[in-house]
Amino acid sequence: MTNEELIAEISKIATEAESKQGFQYVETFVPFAGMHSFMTRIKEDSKLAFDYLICVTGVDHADHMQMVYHLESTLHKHMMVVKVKTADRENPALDSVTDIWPTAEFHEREAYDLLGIHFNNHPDLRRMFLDDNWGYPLRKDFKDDIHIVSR
Amino acid sequence: MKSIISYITEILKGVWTLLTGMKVTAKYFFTPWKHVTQQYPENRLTLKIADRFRGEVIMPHNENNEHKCTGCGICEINCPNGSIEIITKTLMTDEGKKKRAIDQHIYHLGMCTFCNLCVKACPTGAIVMGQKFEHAVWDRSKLTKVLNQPGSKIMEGVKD
Amino acid sequence: MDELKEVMITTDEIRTDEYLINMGPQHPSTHGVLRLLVQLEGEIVHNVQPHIGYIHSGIEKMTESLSYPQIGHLTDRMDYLSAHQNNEAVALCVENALQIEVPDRVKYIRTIMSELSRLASHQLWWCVMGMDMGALTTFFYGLRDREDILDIFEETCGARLTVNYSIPGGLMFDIHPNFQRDVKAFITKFRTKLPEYDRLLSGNVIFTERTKGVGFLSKEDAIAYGVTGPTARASGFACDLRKHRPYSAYDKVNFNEVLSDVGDTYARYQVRMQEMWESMNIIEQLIDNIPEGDYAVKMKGVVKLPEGEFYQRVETARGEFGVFIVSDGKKNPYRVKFRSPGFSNLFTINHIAKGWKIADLVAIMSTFDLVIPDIDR
Amino acid sequence: MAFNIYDFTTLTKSIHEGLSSQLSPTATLAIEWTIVGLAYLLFVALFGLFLVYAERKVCAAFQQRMGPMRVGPWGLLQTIADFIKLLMKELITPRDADKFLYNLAPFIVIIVSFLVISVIPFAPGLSTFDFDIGIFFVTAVSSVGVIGILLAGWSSNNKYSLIGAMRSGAQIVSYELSVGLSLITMIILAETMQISGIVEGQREMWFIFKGHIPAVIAFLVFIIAGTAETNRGPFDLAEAESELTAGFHTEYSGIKFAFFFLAEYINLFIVAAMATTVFLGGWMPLHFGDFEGFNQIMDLIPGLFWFFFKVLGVIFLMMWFKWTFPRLRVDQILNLEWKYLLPINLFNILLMAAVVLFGLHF
Repeated sequence: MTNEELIAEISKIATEAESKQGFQYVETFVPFAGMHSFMTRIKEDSKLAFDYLICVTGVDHADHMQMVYHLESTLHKHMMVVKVKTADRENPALDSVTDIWPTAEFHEREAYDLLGIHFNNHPDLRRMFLDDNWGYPLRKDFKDDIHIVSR
Repeated sequence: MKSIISYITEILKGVWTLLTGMKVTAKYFFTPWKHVTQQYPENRLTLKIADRFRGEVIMPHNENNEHKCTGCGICEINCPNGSIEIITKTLMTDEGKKKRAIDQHIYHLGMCTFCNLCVKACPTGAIVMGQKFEHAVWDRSKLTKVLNQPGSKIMEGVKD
Repeated sequence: MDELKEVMITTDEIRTDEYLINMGPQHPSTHGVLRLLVQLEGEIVHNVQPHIGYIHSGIEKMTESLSYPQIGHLTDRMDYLSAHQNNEAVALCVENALQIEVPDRVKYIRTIMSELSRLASHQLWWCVMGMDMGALTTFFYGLRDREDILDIFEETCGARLTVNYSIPGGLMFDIHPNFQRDVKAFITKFRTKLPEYDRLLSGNVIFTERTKGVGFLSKEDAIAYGVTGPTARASGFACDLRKHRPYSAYDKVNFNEVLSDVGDTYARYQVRMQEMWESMNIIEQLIDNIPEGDYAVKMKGVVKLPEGEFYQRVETARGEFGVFIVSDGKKNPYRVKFRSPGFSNLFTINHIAKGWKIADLVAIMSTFDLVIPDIDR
Repeated sequence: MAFNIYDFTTLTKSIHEGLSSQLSPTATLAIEWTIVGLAYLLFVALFGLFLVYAERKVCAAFQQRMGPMRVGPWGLLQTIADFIKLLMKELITPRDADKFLYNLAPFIVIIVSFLVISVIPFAPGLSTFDFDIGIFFVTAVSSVGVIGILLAGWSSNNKYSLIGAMRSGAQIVSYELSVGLSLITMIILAETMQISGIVEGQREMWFIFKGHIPAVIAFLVFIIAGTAETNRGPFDLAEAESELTAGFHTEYSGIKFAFFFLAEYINLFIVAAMATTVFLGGWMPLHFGDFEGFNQIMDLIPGLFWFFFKVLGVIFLMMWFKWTFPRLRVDQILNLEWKYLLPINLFNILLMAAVVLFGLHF
């Protein structure tokens, strides 16, 4: 499926999502409220069938947090990127997609650990690398004068 | 009866695979002179180090104690972990112009990751990678080195 | 497969108390500082919880204050056995973002180097696999052959492990004049040594008994858990990016994607052994045909990526490695995420090892071919 | 006092007569006991050190390495240096360990090994005990060693140790059976359980040749089961370093660890010595039926050399196993015993009985 067809197909099953052709892949922006049902639909739709979650990345933009999901369909071999913005930057929260792709459990734990993004309905949301009383180091306003020396 | 035959063939096959493995190790046991061990400090003289091996950053000087470093500081910018510090001084040329020159090219070997980016970036080719690899010292401060030799000058005709 | 599953011992009749064991952070078979919290009943594993972060080095945070060429040399230190592939991923991502087309020579050399490091990585994996199973001799035979590859690396890249050879825009150096001769000599030699590996370990009845029918991973689970690399291909998940999304010179070579649909420990073992043969095929196809040309494109002194988000996937020895760069147009990236294969692979351990014995847990772990800095990053 | 390298009976007899002519019988006995005890201690210590060195060199050769090369010429003093290091190391006792049992365990293991050595005939006249139930004594006493290992694992208060000890218990108790049965096979042929009698019966021909097929099967079973008994080679589940770090001796350090280490090598020697005595003719030289000249040349080599030559050969075979094969899993090790070795052994006893009954042996 070409990227144009993919965009058309996505808009068919989800009207709330806005898709555009990004630099490499189709990029779809989804409002955080409907993200879980959107993700379920794109996985279960037989034409899209995004069954393989490659990578989950949290990005700290100055006024909000953004989660970026790289998805691939092992059947049709097409890829897309789903982006979800959180409403709040200080206490961001999103729905967990662990029940759709089990691998998300650990990628989300990592995002929670490093960026402090809370995932609703996550089965085991604990810190992964760091102590409980550490800050969230990948946030742009994270300060650590002892461990981080910058020139 | 069939099961007994399969039982016995199973055993014999298993033993055969074990014997094949033992043959491999035996081959090496009875050719002990083909060992791969290198006895390191003894073989130092015959040790071959590749020409490109990145052991440390050095600044070659010619016989007149001259180097090619202009003190431009590009290596310092390119170093990912701050192992290089450039201290410059201002010299007066014969025509009475002010000219920047290297005072001390400080190199922290202990922080270096040997990525070769400084050598690649150097516009005059003043620093290169040396092949020395025995850097163990008892005192960490000895790992901080000054690359330009005392009293050295810049070579004629090297400009930044 | 169902018949084999019946071998799994169920102890519903005899129950003892469960107890917890910490395998690691210092344990011979976790291959680094990984801690597995294992819940056991007698010898049978009931639950495995991996605890990671003992050597988390914050590379993703560090990259935010480094320039793009400097990021590459940090990726050497993540999955140190696939150092070249990691370098290549960063280089490809930056080149892709800048829309730079590198010369064919660079592509060929990168492919050869990737395959050489895949061979070296699989050799080390074989050593350690044997050692985990108790056959200590394999360790030395594998290291002996790996030494040749490391010597080739040393000659051309200037380093044996942390090569930093692929940089954005091309290569650090041109290949050494002896490179082609040495690689060909190595391939000829290793083609005679690899059957020896099979005779010593793969065929051994003790080894096959211990691995066949142990630790199943189905294709569906492999996809759902995001398992990649040889581990997933042993379950029938065709995920070889060299084949499906070719980069560098992989579209110019002819090779098979090694697949198995059994999904047990022995299949994972065999897939890696076969991949060594395929890697040698790829190298042989390329080594004589390296085109003439420049070994690097002239890049600006300060590399600035356009604003945007860039993702690059490559196939390392352990699976799919991804680099995700968010750029805001400055010389430092805004955010870099490394999708490491080991991270996703590790967390299936609970799913796979449940119900098997401790000895099987060790065998399953070693077929995952974990490199801990790759997981911790 | 004539010293005969072929027969030590004169030597021992002259010592005994010399002592009893000077001292009372009790004192004689006490002094003789001391001499014998010291001789065994010295032998075990030196031979243990030698075996450790040999194992290192042998495994190095299998692995294309050189082995220890630094301490002394060709690393000859390496094991001695290691032993001194072990002597000087701190003895650590875990806080919650059962102190008494924890300290007792290494002694049980090493004492058992000493007890078994006492019945082994090294050369004519060089053996301490010669019961009429010698073989029975060996199998009985050697199975006590497992108690030491179980105690070590239990009392260390470490889960790894406990798993190791339990594995070792299951393993050794099962393999006792095969060791015993394969020896019984040979007893049928030897028609005696007295060890000196068994050796004497092999003057013309070693039992492994005399009993041909059943004897060879019994020998192979004995070597496999013996390797398992010593917790070595492919059967080192109790230690299983990649699974249990060090198994039952995880918590032991210094000289207590050295006891376990030494006991392992003495057990290796015991298994090899038993195989030599029962199957390979003990200290008897190699004889081939009617080749008089050949037999006479063989007779020139002293019995002590023959004994150690054969023992080292068997030990090499066991080292070869260890450095080639991967380790078995715990259920497979029991499968091997109960599904393969035991039936083969029982069948083999019948075969041997038939062979002896119908006089089919050589």
